[in-house]
Amino acid sequence: MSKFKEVGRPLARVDAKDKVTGRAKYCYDLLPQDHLVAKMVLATIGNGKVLSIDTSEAERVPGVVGVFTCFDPELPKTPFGTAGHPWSCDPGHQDIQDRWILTDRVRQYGDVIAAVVAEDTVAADRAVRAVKVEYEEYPLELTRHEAVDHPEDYPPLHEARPNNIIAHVDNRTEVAGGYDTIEEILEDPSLHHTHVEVTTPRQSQAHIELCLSYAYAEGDRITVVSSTQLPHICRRIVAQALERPWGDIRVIKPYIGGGFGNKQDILYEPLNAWLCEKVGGRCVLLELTREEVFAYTRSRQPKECHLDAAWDDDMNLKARKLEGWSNQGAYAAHGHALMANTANSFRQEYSGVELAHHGIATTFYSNETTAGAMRAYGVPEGNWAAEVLMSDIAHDMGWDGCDFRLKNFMKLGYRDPFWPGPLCCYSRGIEECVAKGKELIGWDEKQKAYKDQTGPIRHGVGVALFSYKTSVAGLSLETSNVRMNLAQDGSVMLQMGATEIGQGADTVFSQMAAETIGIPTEMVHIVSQQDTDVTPYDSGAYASRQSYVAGTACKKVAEELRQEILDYAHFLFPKQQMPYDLRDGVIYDIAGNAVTTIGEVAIQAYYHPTNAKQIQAQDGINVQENTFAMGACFVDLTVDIPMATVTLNNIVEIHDSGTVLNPKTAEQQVHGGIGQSAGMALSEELLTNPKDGSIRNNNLLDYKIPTAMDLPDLTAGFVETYDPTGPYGNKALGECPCIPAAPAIRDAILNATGVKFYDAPMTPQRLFEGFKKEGLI
Amino acid sequence: MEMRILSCTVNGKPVQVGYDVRECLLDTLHDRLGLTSVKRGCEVGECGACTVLIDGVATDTCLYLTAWAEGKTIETVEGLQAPDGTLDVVQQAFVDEFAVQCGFCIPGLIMSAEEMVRSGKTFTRDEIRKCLSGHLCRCTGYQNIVNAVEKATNLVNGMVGEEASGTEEVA
Amino acid sequence: MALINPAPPADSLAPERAGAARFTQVGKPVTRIDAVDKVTGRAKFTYDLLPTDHLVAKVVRSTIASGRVLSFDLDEALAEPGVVAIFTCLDEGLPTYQFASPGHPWVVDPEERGDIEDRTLMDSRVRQYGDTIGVLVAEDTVAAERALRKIKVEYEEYPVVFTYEQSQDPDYAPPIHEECPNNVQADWLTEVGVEEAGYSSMEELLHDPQYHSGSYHMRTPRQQQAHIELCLSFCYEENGQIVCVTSTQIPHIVRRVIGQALEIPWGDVRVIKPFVGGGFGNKQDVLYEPLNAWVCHKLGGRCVLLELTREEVFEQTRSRQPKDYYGEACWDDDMNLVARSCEGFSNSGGYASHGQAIIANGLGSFRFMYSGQEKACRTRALTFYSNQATAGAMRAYGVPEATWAAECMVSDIAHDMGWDGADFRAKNAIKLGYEDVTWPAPLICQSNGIQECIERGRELIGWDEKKRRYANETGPVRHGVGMSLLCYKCSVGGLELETASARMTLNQDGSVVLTLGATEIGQGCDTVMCQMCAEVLGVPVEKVHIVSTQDTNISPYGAGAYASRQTYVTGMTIKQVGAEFKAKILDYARYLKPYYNGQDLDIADSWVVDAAGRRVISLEELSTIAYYDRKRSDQIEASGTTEEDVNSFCLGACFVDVTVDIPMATVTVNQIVQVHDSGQIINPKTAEQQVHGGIAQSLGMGLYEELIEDPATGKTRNGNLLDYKIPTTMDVPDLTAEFVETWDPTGPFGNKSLGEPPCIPCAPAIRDAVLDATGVKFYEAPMTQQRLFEGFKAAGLL
Amino acid sequence: MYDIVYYHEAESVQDAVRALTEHPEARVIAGGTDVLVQIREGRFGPCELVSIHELRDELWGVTLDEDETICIGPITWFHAVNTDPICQERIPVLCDACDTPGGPQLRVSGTVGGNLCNGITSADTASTFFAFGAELVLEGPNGRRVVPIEKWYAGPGKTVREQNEVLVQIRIPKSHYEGFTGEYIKYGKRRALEIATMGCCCLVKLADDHETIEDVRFAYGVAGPNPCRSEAAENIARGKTVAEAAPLVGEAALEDLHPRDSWRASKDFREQLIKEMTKRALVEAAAKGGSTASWK
Repeated sequence: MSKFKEVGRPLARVDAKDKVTGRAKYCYDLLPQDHLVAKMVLATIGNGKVLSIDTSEAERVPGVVGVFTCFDPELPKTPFGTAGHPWSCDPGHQDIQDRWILTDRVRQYGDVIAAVVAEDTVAADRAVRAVKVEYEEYPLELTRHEAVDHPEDYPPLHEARPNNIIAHVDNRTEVAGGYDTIEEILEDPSLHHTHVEVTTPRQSQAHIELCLSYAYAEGDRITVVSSTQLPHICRRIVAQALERPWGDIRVIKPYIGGGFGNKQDILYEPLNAWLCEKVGGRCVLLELTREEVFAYTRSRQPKECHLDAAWDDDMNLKARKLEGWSNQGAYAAHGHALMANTANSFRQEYSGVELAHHGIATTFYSNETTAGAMRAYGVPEGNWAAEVLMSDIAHDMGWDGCDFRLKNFMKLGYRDPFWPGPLCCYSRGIEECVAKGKELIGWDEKQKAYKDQTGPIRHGVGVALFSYKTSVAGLSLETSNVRMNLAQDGSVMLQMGATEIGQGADTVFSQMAAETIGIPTEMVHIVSQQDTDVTPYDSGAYASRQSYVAGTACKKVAEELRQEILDYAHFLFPKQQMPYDLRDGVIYDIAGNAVTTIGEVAIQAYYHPTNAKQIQAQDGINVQENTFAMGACFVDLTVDIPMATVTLNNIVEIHDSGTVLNPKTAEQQVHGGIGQSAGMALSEELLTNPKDGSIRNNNLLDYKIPTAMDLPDLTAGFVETYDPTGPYGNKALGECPCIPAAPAIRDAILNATGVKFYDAPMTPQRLFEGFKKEGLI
Repeated sequence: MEMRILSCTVNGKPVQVGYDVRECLLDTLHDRLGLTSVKRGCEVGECGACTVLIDGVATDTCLYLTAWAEGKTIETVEGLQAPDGTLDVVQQAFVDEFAVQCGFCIPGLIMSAEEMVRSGKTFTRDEIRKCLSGHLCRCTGYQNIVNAVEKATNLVNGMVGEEASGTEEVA
Repeated sequence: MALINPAPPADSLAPERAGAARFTQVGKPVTRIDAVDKVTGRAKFTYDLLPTDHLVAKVVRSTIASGRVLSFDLDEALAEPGVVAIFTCLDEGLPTYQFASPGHPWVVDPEERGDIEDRTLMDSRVRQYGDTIGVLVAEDTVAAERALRKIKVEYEEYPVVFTYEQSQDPDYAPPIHEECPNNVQADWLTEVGVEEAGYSSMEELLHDPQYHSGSYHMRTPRQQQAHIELCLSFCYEENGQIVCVTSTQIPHIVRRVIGQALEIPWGDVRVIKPFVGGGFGNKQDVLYEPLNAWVCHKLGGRCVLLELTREEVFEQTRSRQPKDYYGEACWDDDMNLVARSCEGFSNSGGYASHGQAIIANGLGSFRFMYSGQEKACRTRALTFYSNQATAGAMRAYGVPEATWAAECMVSDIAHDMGWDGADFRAKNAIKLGYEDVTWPAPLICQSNGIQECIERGRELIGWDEKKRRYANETGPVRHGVGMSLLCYKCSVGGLELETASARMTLNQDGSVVLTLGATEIGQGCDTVMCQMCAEVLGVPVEKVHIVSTQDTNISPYGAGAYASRQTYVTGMTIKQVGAEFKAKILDYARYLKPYYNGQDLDIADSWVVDAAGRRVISLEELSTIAYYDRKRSDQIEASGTTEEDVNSFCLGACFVDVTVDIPMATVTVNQIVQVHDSGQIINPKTAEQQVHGGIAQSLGMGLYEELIEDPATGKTRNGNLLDYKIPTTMDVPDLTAEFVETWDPTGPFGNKSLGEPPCIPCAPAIRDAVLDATGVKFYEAPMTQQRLFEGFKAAGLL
Repeated sequence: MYDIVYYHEAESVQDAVRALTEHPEARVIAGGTDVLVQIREGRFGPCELVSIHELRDELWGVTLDEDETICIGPITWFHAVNTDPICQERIPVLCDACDTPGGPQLRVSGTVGGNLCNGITSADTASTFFAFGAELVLEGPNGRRVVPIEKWYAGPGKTVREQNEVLVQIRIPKSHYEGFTGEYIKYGKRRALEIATMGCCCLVKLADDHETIEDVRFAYGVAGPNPCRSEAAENIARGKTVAEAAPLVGEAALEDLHPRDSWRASKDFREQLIKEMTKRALVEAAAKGGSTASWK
């Protein structure tokens, strides 16, 4: 936006040069040469109990330093939660604490029952294989039905929840339009009705850097260097798991090679720190293999949603009902928060004209591998449900998918009825997004061109919209702290608690600080690495919150620093007329005359004989309001029916994220998100082996993330509204891009073939079955 | 397992380094020579993050025993910058085209692109995608990476259809 | 260790002193917080952090002491495999900014700047043997060394200026720095009390026939800091900044000087200081960091290591300036010193570095220390350039040299008059309330335990008994006891800018992270800072976690470790920031417990307590809520800068017992007792450490340590740890360190300085003991066997 | 690090055979793209290796015998075969097959010999070699023997190669390729870094009318435990024009091929692929021989 000077600049990423020269240091690059390696001993059953562990042979393996089991007397007894959420002092609002560093109660295949520390990986692997374990096995409870009708004669997964239900929430909105109940609307014969059932897969974040950490003692404290999205939360949970004062733990976060929510969970850092303790503080590396990352870290919860809808002839949705189940797996991790997001986003997106809404959401434990947060946190699933519904209705009624969606989309001023704090639609550019997208994809021409196709090869276009809230403000704590120091040359050392995880946070924070202080971004030096000893507190990278929440903190502290600078300038040059102004590093008086430069002020302040001070500012904020980002995705594709393959020809995605802080880094986010959503649509799904609950395709060959050949050229566009609640009019962007492509692809396949698919991903196998069922094969 | 001595050329300089015969080149380059740009992402040749040039050919080092590197010429991104610090044409293109996000897959991708640039050939976008298809990236959707490689190859070797302008720039 | 009750202005201190008794953290013999890391090898020093993939830089050095570089022949060197680049002083486009290297706070006003800016990165004008005329970068040290040897240089040579006399002879050689035609950096005369004493001139007073008088010529050596870690740094570029990891005492100053020397914005430079393996003042100078940073930048930010060899550290870093002192004194029959004069000539070598500041500082102490009865005192401080190696700061900054001078005189007088050296010194020592009139800001003796120090030392060494026993010894082997006093300021407060910053952050468990600009260089700074912080906050010291590494991107600004200033100056910062921090915590407590609004609250043992000491809420609970409260989430943090212009004196006395083997010309030190008045002792064990180490350094200066240069070539002759003799375990006897704890009103916790004073008095005390044993007077330190032999021979004992 | 307890870098094939004989547990390693992955999985436990990676003089490259038999060195990279002029001129379909495994980096480590020795049905070049009726030359302690590819496989992941034998040459006689044009179709779930869900190679020799099928071979990967041919499909196609044969060959192939259900793909889906790919492979192969038939 023109009103800004630094914000909105397509500035090169501050970390780009370090990353192309190989200088950027990631966790493993900082590992001291003299270290031990830890490997985990993982349960080879899906449900049961460890009766005994024989480590004698393992301990004899040359190079083994120690083998530690779930029966270790020193093992901390306190259960801990792993979700990357801010701590709550109110026990009622704390995440479920249902994990231990090592466990003898096996709740999933690959539960960690022991660990080996050795001189090198070969010795460690040998020792792991030499550990002998005796189990008592219980029947597997993998599916919803197995888990929920849990057999009485076996212990539940967690004593605290005998029926394996983590949470069950039933939300009914008030009913408008003269009806008494939503059921009346859903059964009103004067309306059209449908019932569909959709599923979404266990998608894996599949970041390219593995999950790893290493821990060593400094003095009596433990330092953990970890590839995490949230160092401060990591510190808290490691301390809780080890039953130590939180200050005894120091967490350092270097550059990280992608997280996408998997590293918004505390994975094996507590185990790593504990093993470090057990070997007297020597440096211990715990690096997972790719197989372990796939199978034993986190993934999107597999979800099943049953949908009902009623609508009239004038394109108005009257009521919708969603009943959804989320298979969380063995441990709660983020628990019901994800399914809640699924149901909420389903409700919010098309709340425009409907008279009533009913959402029933359940999250249950099972013996499947533990799921957790993944980019967009449940919303891609809710959006899949919402868009499948819209897609079917538009197709069956012969309506234009765009018109129908726009008519029913969330309205400006919408306030979510169930959100504790204000969660409102404060700005809304959806019409512009759709218009721009239609033009870029050639919507109308293609709708015509692709009509009445026959033959094995057919083409289609599809659309999907989305809405996404910004941060978790209003529901849980949103706080962020920032520190700025003025260097002698007037440049600013910027320390954010918020983390760079590849999304470009460091770059846009530098721009924000520069914008508000009144200097060029080149004069801001951001400290990229977080170190809980020196970094201001912030809960970290998730919920697309940082540019919104930490951005607000950054703006506030920048204002304070700016004031400090101007005050000192006035102390140095009292004669000119106040108030002073700071632009491009130059200080002007009220008449607009240059008084001095920020560099002069800074150096005087450092060394002033009678009033020396290092000008700095540090402060924090609490954000209470919340707003919606939104957008539309358009897809053009080709379907080869006999070969059951889909070829993506073109994808266009337009976002309203309010002010765009840096058009180039914003574009990066959109490209990457589309790739992940396309993967969810066509190929990505972790498969559980029903025999033992293990993961079948736990490697990058069998788990299919798109390669450069699987994606077409991508077009990202923006409609810049100005959101009153964003520090610079900005709204969420980080996660949004991975929401709408999947349903848009589904819509395009329907457009091309007339076949409706309800289960993601639409793999060749599923396409084949669908086409066969419809008689196309 | 016993230690052996590897003699080869790394980033233009002759190197002799002791290694454990069980090591792959990824271990030796990263852990013994401190070339931290060589990244581990899967250990089985699927992600491409550990790609370096061996005798000019982009190769996964996780599936390459160090023993085989005897006498070979190896290049990593650490060796690409000119002595005066000027970024190599590919590195610069990756910066300018915003191809970098989390950056973990980038060194490997740059080395594959390096091989393309040095081939003196011109490439269509589809050809570029195929040449890069041994690298997985989870951040970028490949869009800007393809743009960057296209820019670098065009700059040095000319656009598709044009007469290649030779490879002096990167020679 | 009883508290001393000084006379007024002491009364005003009574309540404070009572406070001393209440200290719960300060004064405790807390184990050093870095001890475990240092015994497990986990503590990381600069070289331990060096990335494996790096280049090495070597300095191309002149092989003459004075002249001009005419040309280089680099062909052979460049042909050497593994050589990356060679830059020389004849290159085009070198930075031309002339910078000063000493670790002093910057002075913005050019008029006020004391440090002489006489250096550039490289200069074709050679001013000392080994002067930097280029820098070479290679893949490894062997390639670098080979190539170095193959560089051919053509010079125009000038005569080597070695002595003061040569420096003053305009026909002998061209000036060493054009800007300084007479080679004299500064020449200050300070005279006090002559008129008040009713004399027209100092000469008149000194030669007043009613008094005894004498004149003396003393010399002190070029002592080297000889820290065990070499001088090294490495640089690389990151995030658009040049990062310099270096073994330094003064990270923030290094950042500034690099910025100046490279003519780039200071913010483009990031300096990181890990654990340091000793500095003792050598690393209070910016040595080769600017050159290191510059080559790194020239090579596009690739990591470049610049590590000096031990020989280079000896010859090409810094050392104590060799000094000549010409003293005169007069005294009466009643043990009163009436007047003293001392003219000091300091040879700073090819560059000024700390220059005049050092000898001026020393001669200040010369005046303070025996001001007790004295009517008048005159000092002249002169520092000149020569073609010797550049000298700089070393522990106690000129005071050991001046004390050597003062004590030689006092020692001779007592001996010649047959007075007891202890009584004589006690009578003339500085008095409480002494105010130095030459100081720009008030410099007052605010607390004074010198008499108690002397008494205690006398007692411990068995002074009176031994004096009797050793009297009238004859024969080849004789014994003696000797002593010396010391007097040292607590910082440069009042003279230069004294500022320090601190940051405190509350963790969720109620522990505190303390981040300082003040640096740990082995002296135990981190430990006592934690104690002071814990004291102010009312938490056990275990609850304070200090960030030991300084990183100029993150650490608050602080000038660094020198002038024994940190516990005194930074201590005050901790006190003030701590008070602000505590207030924020208590304010949050009132938010959580509104009942206490308007009531006094305090913190004791990690609990917020009310006026009656009843527990209100634990710090742990409070801080956890503070982080996560939905309405008022707040990471409680305080930071700030304080400025000091007060100052005070710490005092002390050293006693030694020696055996002298005259025919063999050897001195065996049997026992050393040193008693310090450093005000309140923050940590008795770390304080003791400081005294032990200082004694050994002073003993070295007294008997062994001296860098020797060839007058013809200016080349150092003994630049290695074999030929330069620092004491071994067998050269140092058991040491006794004790403290007389006064309360100094200017110190944050009644404390005064302690870091440097221990290395002042031992050398002259040994000299005094040798005189006591043999009756022979030595004036030149160190008293090597050669000098002892010559002395005994001249005295007819051989 | 890999759990290797014995490692020998062979200096010659003989040296390799000797080392293998002396170490009966030892395995041959060439490109490493299969063996190292298996070692990492702990499949062999502590492992003994004899490397032929450096035997370029003996085992690398493509040559033409005087009788125009194409001789391929087993340690030749996929990429090297793909770009070899002899192959490009005479058996371009093998080049296409060599262009499909993994990604570019794998194709400059993986070798065609390894692709046969691993005995895997999904090996991308196996079906093409099968269609060409390649002859595999083994060298062991008792000298050399030649195994026709039809006799090479011995069950999933198994071949008739003895532990101490080394594959030293892959031969394709002139009569096996002369006059044939071919098409290899790899069916995967994505376009790179993929193992075949189904692979099909068709070689066809057309009469002068460029439409009548004189001879044809259909070979498949993943259609059974080992690569295999479908004679039924070949028989039904022979003598017909491409247009006539195209609709029939798919069904016919199913008479010989019996794919199973697995989590990767169901039986009926695989059958669909066999039908469709057989048809398309025939049409595309014939098109290169001048046929104008279409599969649509």
